[in-house]
Amino acid sequence: MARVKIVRYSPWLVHFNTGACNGCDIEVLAAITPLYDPERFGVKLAPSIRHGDILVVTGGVTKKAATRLKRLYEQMPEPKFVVAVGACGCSGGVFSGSYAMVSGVDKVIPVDMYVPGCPPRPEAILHAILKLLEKLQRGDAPRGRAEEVMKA
Amino acid sequence: MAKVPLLKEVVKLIFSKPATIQYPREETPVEPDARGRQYADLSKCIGCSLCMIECPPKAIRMEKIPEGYEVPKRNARKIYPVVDYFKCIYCYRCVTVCPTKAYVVTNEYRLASDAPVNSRELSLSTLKKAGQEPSQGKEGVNRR
Amino acid sequence: MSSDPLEIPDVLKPIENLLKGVAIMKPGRVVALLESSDVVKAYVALKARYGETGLYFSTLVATDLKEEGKIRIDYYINVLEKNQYVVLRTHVPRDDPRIESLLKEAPAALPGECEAYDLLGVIFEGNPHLRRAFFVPEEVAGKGIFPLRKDAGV
Amino acid sequence: MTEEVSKVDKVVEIPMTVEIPVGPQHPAVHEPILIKVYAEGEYVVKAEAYTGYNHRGIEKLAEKKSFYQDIFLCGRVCGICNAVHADCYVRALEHILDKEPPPRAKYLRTLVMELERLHSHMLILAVTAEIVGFDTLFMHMMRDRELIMKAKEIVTGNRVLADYIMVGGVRRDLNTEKIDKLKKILAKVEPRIRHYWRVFEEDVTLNKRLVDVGRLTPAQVTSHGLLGPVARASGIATDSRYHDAYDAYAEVPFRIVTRREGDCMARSLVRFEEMQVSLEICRYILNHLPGGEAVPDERRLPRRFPEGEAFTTVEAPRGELTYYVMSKGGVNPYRVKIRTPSYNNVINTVPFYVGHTIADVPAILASYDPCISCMERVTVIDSRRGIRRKVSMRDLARGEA
Repeated sequence: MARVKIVRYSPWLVHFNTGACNGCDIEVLAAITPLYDPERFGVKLAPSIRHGDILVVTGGVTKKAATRLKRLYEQMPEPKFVVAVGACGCSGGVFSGSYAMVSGVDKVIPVDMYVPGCPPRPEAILHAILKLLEKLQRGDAPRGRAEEVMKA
Repeated sequence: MAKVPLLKEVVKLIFSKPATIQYPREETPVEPDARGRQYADLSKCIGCSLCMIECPPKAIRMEKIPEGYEVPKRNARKIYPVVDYFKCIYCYRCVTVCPTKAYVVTNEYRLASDAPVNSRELSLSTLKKAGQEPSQGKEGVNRR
Repeated sequence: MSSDPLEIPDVLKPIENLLKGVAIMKPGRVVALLESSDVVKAYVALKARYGETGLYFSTLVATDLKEEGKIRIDYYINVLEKNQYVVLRTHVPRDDPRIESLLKEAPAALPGECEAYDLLGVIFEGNPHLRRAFFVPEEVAGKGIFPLRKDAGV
Repeated sequence: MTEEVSKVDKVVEIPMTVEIPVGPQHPAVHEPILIKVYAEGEYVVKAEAYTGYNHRGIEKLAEKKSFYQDIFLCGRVCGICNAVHADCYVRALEHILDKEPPPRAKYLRTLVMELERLHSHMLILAVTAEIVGFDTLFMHMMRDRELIMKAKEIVTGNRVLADYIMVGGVRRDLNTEKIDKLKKILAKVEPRIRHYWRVFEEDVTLNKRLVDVGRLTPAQVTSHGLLGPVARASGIATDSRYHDAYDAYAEVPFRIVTRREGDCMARSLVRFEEMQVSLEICRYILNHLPGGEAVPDERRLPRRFPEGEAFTTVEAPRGELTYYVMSKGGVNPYRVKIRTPSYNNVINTVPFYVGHTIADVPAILASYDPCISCMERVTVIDSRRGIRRKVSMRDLARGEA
């Protein structure tokens, strides 16, 4: 729990595209630019997955990307949080039902916050991150970890 | 030579205000007709299911209107569309194909949540419960 | 659709002797029907006439025509000099789709050919880069399914 | 071959998720792609591309959905050039239906596509700046790009995915109030673009990293089917807006921008000049918007389509985009084939990395305008020691790998 507290002050984001149309990617990119400036909340893009606290996944998960996503998630240090961005990330969106898709991110890894929208506005992404920070303030454990504890 | 435009820019930027919008303390300017969440106004809906058929990501499901609501006579089958906001791509195809223009459109974009959200509550709030006034008047509603 | 030689548009003059028929596709694309063995010859003839920088290979479209038992392959070539699109259209049998690769003459055909092999199973002879799972997930490719065939069931 | 490999001492894998709109079934437009580069010392000796991470099975999905649902599906092939995709597909449908949109709708479509070109070019130029290590310029350009996103929001109702084009017209109209707002935004954007243009032309860092890097000859361009700004920077005047004269391009004055140098810098400068042209087109449209109806009643459009086929092209920001749509009657298309420009531009240019330094690879790749938001990390394999490590594209570009 102590580590969750530390993350609260300065969560670093890692952005990962699992098969998005780039609409969400450019909005995530726009969300870190001066107009929205999430560094006010200590949020910044981490250079590597091993430095990251929050994994921002854009796009529905394709079958080829699913294994990569899982591997990335395992490489993240604890505690880890996942934000699924966009309709495709939340549920597969317009691509669900294709032979190449696994659909939503939550089919592969546990997700802590969903951001619907196609694509969500940068403000909506900020809103989601703020909501996640609020959750941390309350001391909620990340979903991924809770499940692991249950399994053990 | 090359330094000149950059130098000018630097001086200008030192004296200018920051470009950042102080969200969430300050609202970001959103167009009033930006495509945000939409839901069906059940006093107009006739339960024809056209929006469900046309929806590209199949985000709309038709559900039975629960007991205790005054359903308009035109809606003979007593069903209404529920939009799954996690699946919805906000293309507004449902809004434009609706034969009775029953959809209420808003520019609400703050939908982030950790559990599924849909339009059930919003749609049902447009109907009178037996003997009550309908609880209308959500934020930023503009009708088409 | 007609094979009347009088109707052959100017742009197809260099491959006049190879034509089996001419048609027009909307909006105003000239379609040249060819034997599958003549496609490379036709491309070479067009290139000889319009020059290396006078045309480029744009798109390769393969379509599964299940009812006719054929796979149709269209090569879209943009002739810059005439400002016109030429379509070289040919058919190969569906149960043994083989055609000579255009790769030597037009390196631009590489992604199109790889894609047509991966999604429809058309074999382009002479293209060393063909492999399954170029685009299709291994799970589907492993079962030998070509997703764009009408009976793929995916 | 074996001799060559034994000399290789460093293998660099770039799983950059470059977004190639690889088109086949089309993976999304921007596909994460893996380019493996084999290097000898600092120099690249061999390069290979691996794709498929973003293959979403769109062409198959399009056969399962109805003609109208596919308009929104096609818009989501690529988030950055979505209106262009939708326009290309919708025009194919209109050719099958023998329907002509009203002139006002044609102008509005053109306006949205030009706004899209503006924001796409600004994005890629900003990313180019970031990749060569000029972060400040990246931030400034992204800030001013927000103005254009605002303009798109005013016209279409969404910042990125327009969903604006419908068979027989567009889905929203402009009123005078909105036109005034748009004009103000364009007036604000223009001096900024000129400023950045000058920075690109004169800045020492950018010149050192971009001039004479990744040179392509006109013959290489045509034989490898390269499109858009990449082709035009090598002197090949290919532009679908001129070839096909679709929508309002037959009436709106514009010019094809070409340069002769064919290097990364030329591609960037072509993009700047095209932005200038786009601004002029936008202004012309706002001043000369024809009257009349533009929005069709979507409830009255025909549900069933006649038999037919159509092949349409459109000049996307990255080059010529083609759609082939075949209908056998009924409510679903029989075949939809999408060939996106990055598909050609990224896969076909892989051999041209040979001979450049590793640090140039990202800069060259960026100049082809793949979708960069996905270029994330690369793996460096030191084949002598057999160690793999992952580094970011930016570190690689700065020679820190």
